[in-house]
Amino acid sequence: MTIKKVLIANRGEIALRIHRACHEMGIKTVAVHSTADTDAMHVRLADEAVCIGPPPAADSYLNIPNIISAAEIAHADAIHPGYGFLSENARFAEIVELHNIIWIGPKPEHIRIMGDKVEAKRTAARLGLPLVPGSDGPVESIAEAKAIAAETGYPVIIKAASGGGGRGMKVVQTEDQLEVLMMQAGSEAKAAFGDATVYIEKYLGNPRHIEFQVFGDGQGQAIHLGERDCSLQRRHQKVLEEAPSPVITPEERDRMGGIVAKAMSDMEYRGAGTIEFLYENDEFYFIEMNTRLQVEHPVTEMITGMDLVREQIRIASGETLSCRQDQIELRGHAIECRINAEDPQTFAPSPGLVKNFVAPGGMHVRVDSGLYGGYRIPPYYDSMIAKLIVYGTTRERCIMRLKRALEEFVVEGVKTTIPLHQKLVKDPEFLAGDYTIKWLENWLAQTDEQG
Amino acid sequence: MTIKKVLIANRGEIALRIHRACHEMGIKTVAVHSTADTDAMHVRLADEAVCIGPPPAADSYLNIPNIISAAEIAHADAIHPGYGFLSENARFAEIVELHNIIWIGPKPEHIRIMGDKVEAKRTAARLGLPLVPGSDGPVESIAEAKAIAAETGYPVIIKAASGGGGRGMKVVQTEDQLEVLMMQAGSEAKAAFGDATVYIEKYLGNPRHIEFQVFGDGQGQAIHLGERDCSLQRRHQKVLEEAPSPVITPEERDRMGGIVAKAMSDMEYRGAGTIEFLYENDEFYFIEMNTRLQVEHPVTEMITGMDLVREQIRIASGETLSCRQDQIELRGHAIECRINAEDPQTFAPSPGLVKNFVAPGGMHVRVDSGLYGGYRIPPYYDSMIAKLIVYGTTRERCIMRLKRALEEFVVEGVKTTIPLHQKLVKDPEFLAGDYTIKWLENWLAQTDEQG
Amino acid sequence: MADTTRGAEGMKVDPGLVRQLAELLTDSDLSEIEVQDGARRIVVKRTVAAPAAPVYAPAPQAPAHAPAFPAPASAAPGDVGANHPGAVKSPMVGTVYLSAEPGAKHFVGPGDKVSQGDTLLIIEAMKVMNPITAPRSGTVAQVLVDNGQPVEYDQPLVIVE
Amino acid sequence: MADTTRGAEGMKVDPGLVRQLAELLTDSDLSEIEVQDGARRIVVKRTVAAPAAPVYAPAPQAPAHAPAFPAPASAAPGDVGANHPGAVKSPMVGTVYLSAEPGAKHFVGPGDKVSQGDTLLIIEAMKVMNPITAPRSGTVAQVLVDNGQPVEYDQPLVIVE
Repeated sequence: MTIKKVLIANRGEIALRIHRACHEMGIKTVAVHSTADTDAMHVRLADEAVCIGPPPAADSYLNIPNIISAAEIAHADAIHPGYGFLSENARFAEIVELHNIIWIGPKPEHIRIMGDKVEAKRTAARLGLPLVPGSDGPVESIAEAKAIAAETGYPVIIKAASGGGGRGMKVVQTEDQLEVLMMQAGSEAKAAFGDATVYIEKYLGNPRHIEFQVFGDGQGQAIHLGERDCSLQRRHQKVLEEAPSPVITPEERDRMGGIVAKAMSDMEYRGAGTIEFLYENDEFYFIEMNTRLQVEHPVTEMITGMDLVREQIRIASGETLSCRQDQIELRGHAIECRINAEDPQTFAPSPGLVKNFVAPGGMHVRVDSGLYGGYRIPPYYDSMIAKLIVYGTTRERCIMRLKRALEEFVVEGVKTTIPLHQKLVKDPEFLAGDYTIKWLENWLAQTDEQG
Repeated sequence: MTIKKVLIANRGEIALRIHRACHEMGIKTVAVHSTADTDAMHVRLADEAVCIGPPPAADSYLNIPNIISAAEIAHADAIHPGYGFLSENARFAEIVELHNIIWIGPKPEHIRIMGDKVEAKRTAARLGLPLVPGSDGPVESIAEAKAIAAETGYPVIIKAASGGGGRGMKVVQTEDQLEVLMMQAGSEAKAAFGDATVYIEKYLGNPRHIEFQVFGDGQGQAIHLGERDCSLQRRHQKVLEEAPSPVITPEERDRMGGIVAKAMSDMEYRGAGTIEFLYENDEFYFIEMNTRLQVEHPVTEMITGMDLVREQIRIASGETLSCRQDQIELRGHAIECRINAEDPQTFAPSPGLVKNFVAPGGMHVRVDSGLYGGYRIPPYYDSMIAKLIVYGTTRERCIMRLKRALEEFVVEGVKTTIPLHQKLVKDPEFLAGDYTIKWLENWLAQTDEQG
Repeated sequence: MADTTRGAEGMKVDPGLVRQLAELLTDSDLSEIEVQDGARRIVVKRTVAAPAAPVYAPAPQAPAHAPAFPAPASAAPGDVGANHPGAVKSPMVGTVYLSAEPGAKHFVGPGDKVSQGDTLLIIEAMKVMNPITAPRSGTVAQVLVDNGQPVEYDQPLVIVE
Repeated sequence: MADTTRGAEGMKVDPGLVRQLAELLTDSDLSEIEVQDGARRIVVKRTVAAPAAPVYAPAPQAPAHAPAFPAPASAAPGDVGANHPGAVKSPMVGTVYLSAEPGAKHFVGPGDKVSQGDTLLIIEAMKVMNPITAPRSGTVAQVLVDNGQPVEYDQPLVIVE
């Protein structure tokens, strides 16, 4: 079924990204927006615009009845949810489909499965994805704990079954610590959650975050587009992403990529998805699957040449994947910097009037942003205001280009994290690709002390 | 010899283009500028800036002593001339080299040869490039004229040897017109230039402008990077360029590319050059060679992935070409739109204050421009203010992307040719790739009548 | 502030008043205020800078917004009624019905007196009929929407004065 | 503050009031304030730079311009002297010599009387020594450049008053 008009159920740069893909396919766009986003660039560029609520997202971008009504009165035949907001809301996906509107996303049941941590792990295991090894359930005795720990290898971590927030968690380095720490964990768990039950997992002390981009046609054909390294995070928020990862060899990529593609094929997954792993000592450990487009999808676009939003729309309209696995060739290197309207030291949000906006240009420099001089960044939403994506034939050349692009980038009127990125891309460990998910926070702490 | 600091002897987008390549190579930049360009983006971004004269180009951008002095006091070890201004001034190239500064350009003698029309054709012929066939000199008798015309085939054109500006020029369609028209041409030439001498050439009624990008290392290694189709011209100014040409087959490209690369190899040409041809009925006819970077070089960069300015600097510093001919793979399609600060109907220049500048972004969209909101376009120089370069995997997808990029492009405060491009990319003949060097002016005349 | 008589001692200007005017100027987004009282006169001006207010405007050839709603111009949001203090605005996206069923009498029309809570019209959203009621008692000055017309959030529907 | 009578002796203006208005102008982001009291009138104006003047500013982290010229700040173009009516500016790019040969007496120094056509200094460009001469007769108020210093086009060299 041909899609002629897409309602974009999102805002900011991703709404603009989707609008662009639609127009490049000759598809009309309907922007839905809160009263705070009337002046947003994608609202101005869309063929139609419908105001769906007041500034709070709960009343606008999460307001399912208003979004569905907007699609109906605008006669949109498909809805693209972007990322965040309703993109991983299985119920919304179902409602969209119930209204005979094409859902540009995975099958609702897959969204639901992957949104449930326990169910997701169970499914991943069934599909052959490597999990963090451990007890797979409550551990009753010290003897059992020792047996499990011996099998997974030390260090291990003891976690409260009812737990969260680090309470009841103990890292065990050697077998002789196990008994004491397990008893402590049990007591803490009892005190904190009223339940002494604990389980054991292999402890990953300093892993990287590696994720694979996958696509399925919903009927058993599936491909992977290589990995992204998203280890550079602050408070679980990705800051800078790159593809390929500096530490994954072509053989590892092919092997793991083959496993995830087969899993998606077996699952009959539809559309774009991301399978996230922790990676330590050359091993992958599944953490979760995101059943949507990711913020960092452009780095994959840069090294594959494939337009992922176009591919999503293609698949949603019932077409096949645009290429087979053996037609995908990864070329060069790409890095994305997320530019936030935040104080680069304190990370305090800095909404307000953008007095001047000069985006870097030139060869292999891409900016995805809805900003323009005179735009007022509303205080109600995410602080990410731009993505700077740079490509180079090698990682080194990519970084050199990124440096010069960051030198050119001007956002006047609000504070941004551009200075953070300018500093980051000069760090010797970053240059060497030598970082894990803990690296950035340590680096920030050190930089703070020095600064 | 390693280049550490480059003086950029130019202004506008190309100065910024060179600055970017330098910084991506870790090379410092020195901007030289007139008093009218103090606020230019490349002047602000360069590591150093030297004012070299008042607004008129003759006193600043063409002021050789001041440019050389600036290089000396700033200790620049190389000069990049960009295009226009001094880029094809052999004397300047010599002066630069005499001052022990690296000239990022071809050998001065090659600039000189190719700058002299007669010498250029003689050299091209010697190097095996196809010329427009004809009398190769004065035609004395009707009999001789008939013999030549019979050999080249009709139509032919009779031109005054001392002529110019169309006077004394006669197009001859068939042999029976030849005698009368040759006598007319002779009389007109005599009356206009005091010299009745005429010569005969094959007449190309409706050719395309096809040019090949070449690179040589100055020592006999040379490559070509395919062709660009620059047929869309207004008053001999290119308006929109694409690569590859919609009408050149891979076989033709390989054959002609091989000929030009061999010519450059035989000549021991150094650096970047462009060999321009007229193309009609599947035949190429050499017109001239530009011994410099071209405005439209980015379309070649997009389909080859090669950074041409980087390659120029590399070669100037004495390195070899970065790849062999068999490593060059042309992929996809690229189009460049030249955006001028001109009335899109009358083409009257429109300098002045840029109140707002919103460049299009997103996947495979490149903007080379020194504009920013608040910049004042000076009235003294060329009206080109931006180049929009778009890449797509196919020509059709490239054009779709170009359309959406043109929709997004905002330049407030001055008139620009963006509306012209927006109209052009919707024209069925353009979409079919069905145009020649005469097409755009006819199209503009028709559009004017309709409009 | 010093409000003194004109006399030999100099100009009598009340800087407090000037400041008050200046604040008013800025708040109200004006560019000039001039006040005069007899021979006394105060003028405050402000250059409304382009980037201070959003100056963005799409290129003239950018695709014109095809209106999502083929509605009379008078009902376009931001148009007449949007800032009217008596405007009742749409709390949702949907389709307007002015009467309880096709062909029936409209709930209200211009000139009608309404009491707080009276139904003014219905908005259908996702097959649900949502009555939109008068937020206060008064007189219907204008109905800004047509029967069957789609409306967006915050769009003025009826003016009750 | 000076609180004098109006009379034959001159204008009576209260500079304190002007200052107050000027501060108010800046604080309140205005461009003009005019106050009048009878025949007395004060107008304070400010050019609001934003879009009229280039508002571009590189990001704070953009590379600071390493000055091309390791010269005393006073000699930087656009600095002191640039707008001085008596400034003699460099007609070329080159290196300044203040005396005819190393160690010799400077052509001119502050306080010297010069006649039109007298050599003020020499600029070397491309091995050629170019004498820069006084455009008019007068007194040298200041020499803005040092011996051996590189200069760019239009850079003020000497002030002749």
